[in-house]
Amino acid sequence: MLRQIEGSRAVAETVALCRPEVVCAYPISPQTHIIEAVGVMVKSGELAPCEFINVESEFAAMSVAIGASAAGARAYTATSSQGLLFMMEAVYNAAGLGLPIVMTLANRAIGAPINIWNDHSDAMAVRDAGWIQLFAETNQEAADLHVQAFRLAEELSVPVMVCMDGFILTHAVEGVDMLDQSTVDAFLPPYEPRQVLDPDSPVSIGAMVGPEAFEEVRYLAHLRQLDALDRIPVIAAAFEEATGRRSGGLLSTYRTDDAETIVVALGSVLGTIKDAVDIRREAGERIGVVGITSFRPFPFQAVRDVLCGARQVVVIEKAFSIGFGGVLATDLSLALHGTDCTLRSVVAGLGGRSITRLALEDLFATAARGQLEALTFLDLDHGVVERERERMMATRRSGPSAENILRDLKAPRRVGAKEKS
Amino acid sequence: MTETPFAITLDVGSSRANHTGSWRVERPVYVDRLPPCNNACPAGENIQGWLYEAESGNYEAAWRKLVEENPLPAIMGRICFHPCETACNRVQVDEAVGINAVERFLGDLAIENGWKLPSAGADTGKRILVVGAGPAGLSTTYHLRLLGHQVRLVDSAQKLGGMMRYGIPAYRLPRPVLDAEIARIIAMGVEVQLEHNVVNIDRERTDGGFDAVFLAVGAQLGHRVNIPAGDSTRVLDAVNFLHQVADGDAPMLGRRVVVYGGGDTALDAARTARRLGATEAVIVYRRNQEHMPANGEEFGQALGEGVTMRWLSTVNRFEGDRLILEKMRLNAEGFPEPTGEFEELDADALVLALGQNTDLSLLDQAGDVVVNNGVVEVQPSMMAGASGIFAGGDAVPADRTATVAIGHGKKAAHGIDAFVLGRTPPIVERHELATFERLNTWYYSDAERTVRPELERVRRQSNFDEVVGGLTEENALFEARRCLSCGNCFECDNCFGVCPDNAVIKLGGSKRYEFDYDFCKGCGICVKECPCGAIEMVPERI
Amino acid sequence: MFQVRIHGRGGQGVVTAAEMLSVAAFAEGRHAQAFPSFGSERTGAPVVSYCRIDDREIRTREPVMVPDCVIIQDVTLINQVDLFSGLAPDGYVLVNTSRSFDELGIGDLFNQFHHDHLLTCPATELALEHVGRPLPNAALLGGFAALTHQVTIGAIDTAIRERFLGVVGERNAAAAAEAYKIVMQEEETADAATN
Amino acid sequence: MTTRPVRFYQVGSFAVGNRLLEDGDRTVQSDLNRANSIDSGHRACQGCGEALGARYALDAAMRATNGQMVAVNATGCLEVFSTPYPETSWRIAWLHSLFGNAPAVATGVSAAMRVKGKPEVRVVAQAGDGGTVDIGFGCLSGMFERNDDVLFICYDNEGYMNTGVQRSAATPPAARTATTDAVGPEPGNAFGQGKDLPRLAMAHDIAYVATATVADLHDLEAKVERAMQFRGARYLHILVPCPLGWGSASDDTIHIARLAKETGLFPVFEAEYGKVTSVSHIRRRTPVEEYLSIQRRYAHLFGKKPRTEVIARIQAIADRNIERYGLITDETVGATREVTA
Repeated sequence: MLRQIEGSRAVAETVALCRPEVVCAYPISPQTHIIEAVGVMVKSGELAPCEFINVESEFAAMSVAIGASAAGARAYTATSSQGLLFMMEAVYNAAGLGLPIVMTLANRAIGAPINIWNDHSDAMAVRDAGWIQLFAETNQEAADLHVQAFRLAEELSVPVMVCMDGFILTHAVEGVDMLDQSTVDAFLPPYEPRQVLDPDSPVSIGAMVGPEAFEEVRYLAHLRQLDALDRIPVIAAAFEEATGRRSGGLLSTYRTDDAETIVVALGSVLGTIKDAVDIRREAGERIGVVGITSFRPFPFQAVRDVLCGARQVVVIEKAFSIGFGGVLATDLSLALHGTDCTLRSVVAGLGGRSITRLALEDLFATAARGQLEALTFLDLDHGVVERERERMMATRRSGPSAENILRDLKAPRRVGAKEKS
Repeated sequence: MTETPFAITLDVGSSRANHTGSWRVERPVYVDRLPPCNNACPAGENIQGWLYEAESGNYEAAWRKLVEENPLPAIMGRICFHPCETACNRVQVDEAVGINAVERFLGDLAIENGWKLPSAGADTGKRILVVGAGPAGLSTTYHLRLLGHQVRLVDSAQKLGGMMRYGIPAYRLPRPVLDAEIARIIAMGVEVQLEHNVVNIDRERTDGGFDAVFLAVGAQLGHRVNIPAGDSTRVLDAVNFLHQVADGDAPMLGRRVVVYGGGDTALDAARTARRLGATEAVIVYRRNQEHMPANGEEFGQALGEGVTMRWLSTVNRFEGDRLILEKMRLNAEGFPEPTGEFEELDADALVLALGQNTDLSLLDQAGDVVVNNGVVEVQPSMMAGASGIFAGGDAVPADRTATVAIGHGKKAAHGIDAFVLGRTPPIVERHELATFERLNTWYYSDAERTVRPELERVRRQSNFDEVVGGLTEENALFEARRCLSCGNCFECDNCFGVCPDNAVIKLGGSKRYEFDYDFCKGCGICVKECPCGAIEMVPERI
Repeated sequence: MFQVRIHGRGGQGVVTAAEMLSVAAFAEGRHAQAFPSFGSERTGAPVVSYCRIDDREIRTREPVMVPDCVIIQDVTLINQVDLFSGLAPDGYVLVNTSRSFDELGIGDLFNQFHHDHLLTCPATELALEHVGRPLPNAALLGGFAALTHQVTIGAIDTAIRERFLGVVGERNAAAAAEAYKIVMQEEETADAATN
Repeated sequence: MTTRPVRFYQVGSFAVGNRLLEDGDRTVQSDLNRANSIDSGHRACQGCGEALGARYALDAAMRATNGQMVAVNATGCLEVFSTPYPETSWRIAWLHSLFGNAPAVATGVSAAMRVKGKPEVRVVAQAGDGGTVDIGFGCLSGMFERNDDVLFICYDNEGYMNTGVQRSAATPPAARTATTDAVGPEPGNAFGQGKDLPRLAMAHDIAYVATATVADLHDLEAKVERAMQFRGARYLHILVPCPLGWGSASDDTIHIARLAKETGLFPVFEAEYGKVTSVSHIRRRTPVEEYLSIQRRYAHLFGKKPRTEVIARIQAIADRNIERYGLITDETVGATREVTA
C-alpha cells in the first residue's frame, strides 16, 4: 500500500514485517526514529514475539545482537556515525562469527568536529569489517532493502548493513509503497541458523584461531561475499517477482546507454544527480548515472561492464580517505583498470553540506569541458581554508580549526564594516 | 546442524586430544601411611581401619576388624589406658578421638548381639600350654586357635581373667562383660585347667606333650615395704585386698583408710575402700600430681568420689591409729627427698599399693630362660629361650598394662606358630608414619559442642555400679567420625574435585581413585589438599 | 513543482506542518516530499521545514532554496531570520498574526511581492479557540490551501485527521477550516482591492 | 541438655565429597557424572585457579539447570586456554565474542531463548577481572540495570594474566604486576580507592550477588545453585589465584584462596536485592603476612628490611572488611573482638 510516510517509519514498519526476534537499540541521531518506532511496535504487542532491548551503548547493541543471533534469533539493530565506530569491534566480530545480523546505518559524519549531519564516513570506516553494505537511494529502496537484507544475510550467514542517508532519507516524508505481511512472509523464510547455541547439541563458537588457519577463515569469508555478488541480483529478481517492484541489486543505471560521461554515486544524492543529468542531457550532453547499491561486496565486473563504454567517470561521494582521496573512487579505479576511461573523484556533501542541483550542473559542465581535476572538493571555500592555514603558520597556538573557521565565516561582515569606516 | 563454520566453531571435548601430561616433572601417587594411633597401640590394633568401618555405621565389620588383633574389645574399651588417644593427631586440632569409648561400644554391641569370634583355624596338630589366663594368656590362646593350634589354658585361680578379674574392681569392669568375652574365646575350643599351680614348667610341658609353652603368669605379688606398726593386721597389700574383694571376701578396714602409692592400683584400692564404707580414703604419695603414674581420668573420678590426696609424703610408721608421715620435697630431677619434717594422719588401715612382683619359681628348672630383675628376658618373638618357652604380660620387661599383655599374646602366638612349624617369624613392614604435618586439617569438621557435655553426663555415676557409661550409638558414630584417617584414603573426593585438569579418575564403590597421567600436569594441588596425607609427589623418571 | 518553506520555533509543530502538507498533497494523488531542516535545535530555537509538491516523482534531495511559498508560524522571527530568502516575486507568504503587515513593520514586503500573495492568518488565536493550545500549524495549513490552491481544504482536513486522532484531530481540522474561510475572505478582499 | 541429631561427617562440610553422605548431599564435583564443563586437555598453567573455578561454577550451574545452559565467555585466559583451534575443552554450549561485551552477548542469548520459547535454557556469562571490572563494566552495569536473566561470573585473579600480568582495577595495593613493578619509592600497585565489584553489583539492587573462592567448594556450589533460583541479573565473584601472576606455588592455589578469606582480605558473603544476607565467617583468623609472604608479587614487602608499614596498611584493609561484613564470630579461632567494637 502506497503511503506518505517518514523514511524511518517506513524502515521500522518493514523491519517489523521481517519478524525480528531481538531488537537492540541505543539512540543516536539520525537513527532514532527507526528504533523508536520499532520499540513502540514491540511494546504495544504489534510486533511479537520480539524482545526489544534498550542497551547502554552501541557496543552493547551489537553485542546483544551477536548473542541473540548465535542463539538462533533473528536480530536487528540500527545506528549511525560515532555509534558505529563505538561498536566497531563488535561489528567485526559479528562478521567473523558469521552471524546474519541486519543493521540499518543512518549515515552520518564522524567527529571531531562533532557533526550530526549526513555523509558516508561511517559506512566507509567499516567497509573492511566483513559486512555486506547496501546503499539505498530512496526511502522506498531503503524499506525494500531490509527485506532482501534479512534473506541475503541468513542465506549466506553474513551480516548485512543497509545504509540510508541520515536526515535526508530518515527524516524525509514521502510516498513509500509498503509491503504487507503475507508478501514478506512468502519472501523471507524463518531463520535457520548455520550454527546455534543449543544445550542439547553443544558446540564452542568463537574459538581462537592461529596462523595455521586464520587466512583460510578470512578467505572463506571473502568467498561468501563473492557468493553474495551472485545472490544479490537473484534475490532482487525474486523480490521483483514477489512485489512487482525493482529494488536493490548490485547497481542501478540511468541514461547510461550512450553516455560519454557517467556519474557514479551512493545513496540519496543520486536523485539530485539525476535531475542535474536530465538538464545536462537537455543541453545535449551525453551523460548518465550509475548508482552503486552493493558497496560490499563490490561488484567489480558489473561496474566494469556498465562503465567501460564511457569516456569519463565522475565519482561523487560523501566521504574520503584523508591523505588519499575518494574511497569509492579507489574501488572504481581498480574496476576500470585497463580501460580508457578517465576517472574523476569528487568529494561532496561532507558533514551535511547540501549538494545542490546547480552545483552539480556546474560540475558536469566542467567535466564535459574536460576541466575536472582528478580530485575535487565540491563547494569548498578555499578562502576559509587559506586563511586558517595562514593562521596556523603564524602562530603555533592558533586554536581549534573548527572554531576558527566558524569565526572566519562571520568575519566578512566585520571586515566589510571596518572597510566602510 | 551438520556443517559448522570452519575453525571458528568447534565440537565439544576435542581438547582431550591434547595430552597435557607431558608438562609434568613430578607425579602424584597414592600412598598409605601408618596412623599414629595404630603405631601407638600396644595391642597392634588397626584402629584407623576399624574406625573407618564404624564411621560408616558398619559396626559388625568394625568389630571384626578390631578382633583380628584384640579379642577383648569390651574389656579393653573399659580398662585400656589408650595410648592411641595420646598419639592421636586430632589432639593438635581439638581433642583426641574417643577411640577407647568407641572400642567399648563395639565390644558391648558384640556381646549384646552375640557376635562370635572367627572359627579356629585348621588343626595343625600342635599343642601349646598357656600358663596364666590373664589378658596375655587369653590373647595368645585366641590367636593360637586362629592359627589352628590346640591350647591348654591353665590358671591357679578359680576363674579365668587374671588381674582383669582379681585386680580391677567391678565398677571399672563389670564381671558379665569379662565373662562374656572370655567365654567367647573358650568357645573356640580351648582346654581349660583352673586352680592348677604350675610348679615346674619343663615337667608340665613334657608330661602334657606340648610343643611350646607360653608363660603369662602376671605380677601377682604385692611389693612390700617395712612399715613399723604395732598392729600388723592394719597393714594390707592392695593386690590381696582387691583379690579378696573380687572373691566377695572383703576384709574389714575401718572408717579411715590410707592407701600408700601413686599408681592405678592405689586408685583402685582407695575407690574400693570408699565403696566398702570408708568415710575417708586418703592416698599418700611421695611425689606430686604431676609425677603421679596413675591414669588421669580415673584420678579425676576418684576425687569425684571423695578420695583425698596427701602429696609429697611417705609413710614412716604406724603409731596406734595414727600414721606418721614424713614430708618430702622434689629435687631438681623431680625425685623426692626427705625433709625430716613429720606429720600425723588418723588411719584405721593402711593399704600398700607400691607395685607388684612376679612369681617365677616355675622357671627354676628351665635352664635356658634368663630372668633379670624379676622378669623374663624375651626376644622380639616373645621367646624366652631356644627351647620353645615364650613369655609375655607382666612377667616380661614392659609396661604392665592389659593392652601390652594382649599385644604380647598376639606376638607370642605368631612366634609360637613359627617355632612349632619350623618357620622364620614373618617381618611385618611398617608404613611411614602419618605425622600431623602431612595432614591438611582444614578439611576436618570442628566437633560440635553439644555432644561432649552429653558424654560427660553419661560419665557421672557413683557407687558400685560401673562408673563410666557406654556411648549411645549416636555418640559412638560421632566419635568414630572424628577420626582423621591419618595417612589412609577415606574417599573424601578432594583429589577428584580439586584437580584443575580433571586428571583424577574416581573409581567409585570404595575403590578409591587413579591418576590420569595423560592429563595430570603435576601441579600438586591434590597432594596439598588431601586431608589425610595419602598422596605424595615423586619426581618423574627421565 | 511547488516548494514550501515553513518557519517557526522548535515545539510549534513546524515539522509536522510540512509532513501534514505532504500528506494532503499525497491524498490528492500528487507526489510530495516533506523534510525538516536537519539539526539539533531545541524547543524555542528557530526551525525550518520544507515541503515539495509535484505531479511527477520528486528525486531531488537538496533543501528548498527557491520556495514558492513561505509560511511563517512565528512573527517574532521576522528580525532574526532571513524569512524570504529565495522567494520569487510572485511567491506566496502566509504569516501567523492577527496584526497587519504594517503593524508588524514589514509593510515593505508589499513592494517586493504580489500583494495578493501576502496574507495573514490569526492561526494561534484559532488554535487556542479550537484546540486550547497555541499550536498554529494545522490552522495555517487551512490558510495555505486558501492562499495557494495547491491542495484542497478537504485534503488538509484528511491529513490533519490522519495525524491527530479523535477529538484533537477534529478540533485542529475545525481550526484549519476556519482559517481557510478567513484567508479566502482576505483573498477576496485583496482581490477586490486589486481590481 | 538437649540432644540434637548428629550431623558430623568427618569432612562433610569442607572436603569435596564424603563417602558417608547421601549422593544428593555431596558436592557436584564429587559426582562421577559431573558435567566436566571444561574438560581435560586445556592449556591452563599448572595449578590454574581459573580453570578450577570455572569447572566448579559451571558444573554446579549445569546441575542446577538440568543441563539446559549456555555459557558466554569474555576474551581472556579462560577463553584462550580452552579454545585454541582445533581443540575446545568445553563440553557445553559456549560462545566467545569479545573482551568487553560478555554481559551484553549473554543478554542477547537470554533474549533469544525467551523469544524462542525456551526460557528453561539459562545463560551464564563469565569473564576474568579485566573483562568484568574494567573493559566489561559498562556492559555489565547495563545488564544489571536491565535485570536481564543472566548469571555473570567473574573469575578474579586480580590482573591481566593472559597478556602477561598487567594491572587491572582489581589488582590489590602493593601487588607487583608488569605495569606496577616493584621499583621506585612505592613499589607495586598504588593504594587506590578500589573497585569493589560485588558492592557495585549490589548497588544495582539485583536479585543476587555473592562472592566465593575456589577454597570452599560447598559454599561456591551453594551460591551457584542459589543464583539459579532467581530470574534476572545475578553476579558471582569468585577469587581464583593465579600461580603465574601471583608468583605462588602451583600446589598453593587453594591454600592461598583460603588464606585470602581467612585473613579477611577477600570477604565471602552473599546479598539479595542489595542487602547482605549471609557472610562466611573466618574460621581461623590469620594475619595478612601469612597470605602475602607466599606470593612473589609481594616479595618486595619481605626483603631485608620488611615494609611493615605497607603490610600494616594491607592489614587495615582486611580489618575493615572484617568489620564491614562481621567476619569474625565467637567461634573464630584466634579472634580478637576489638575490630568489631
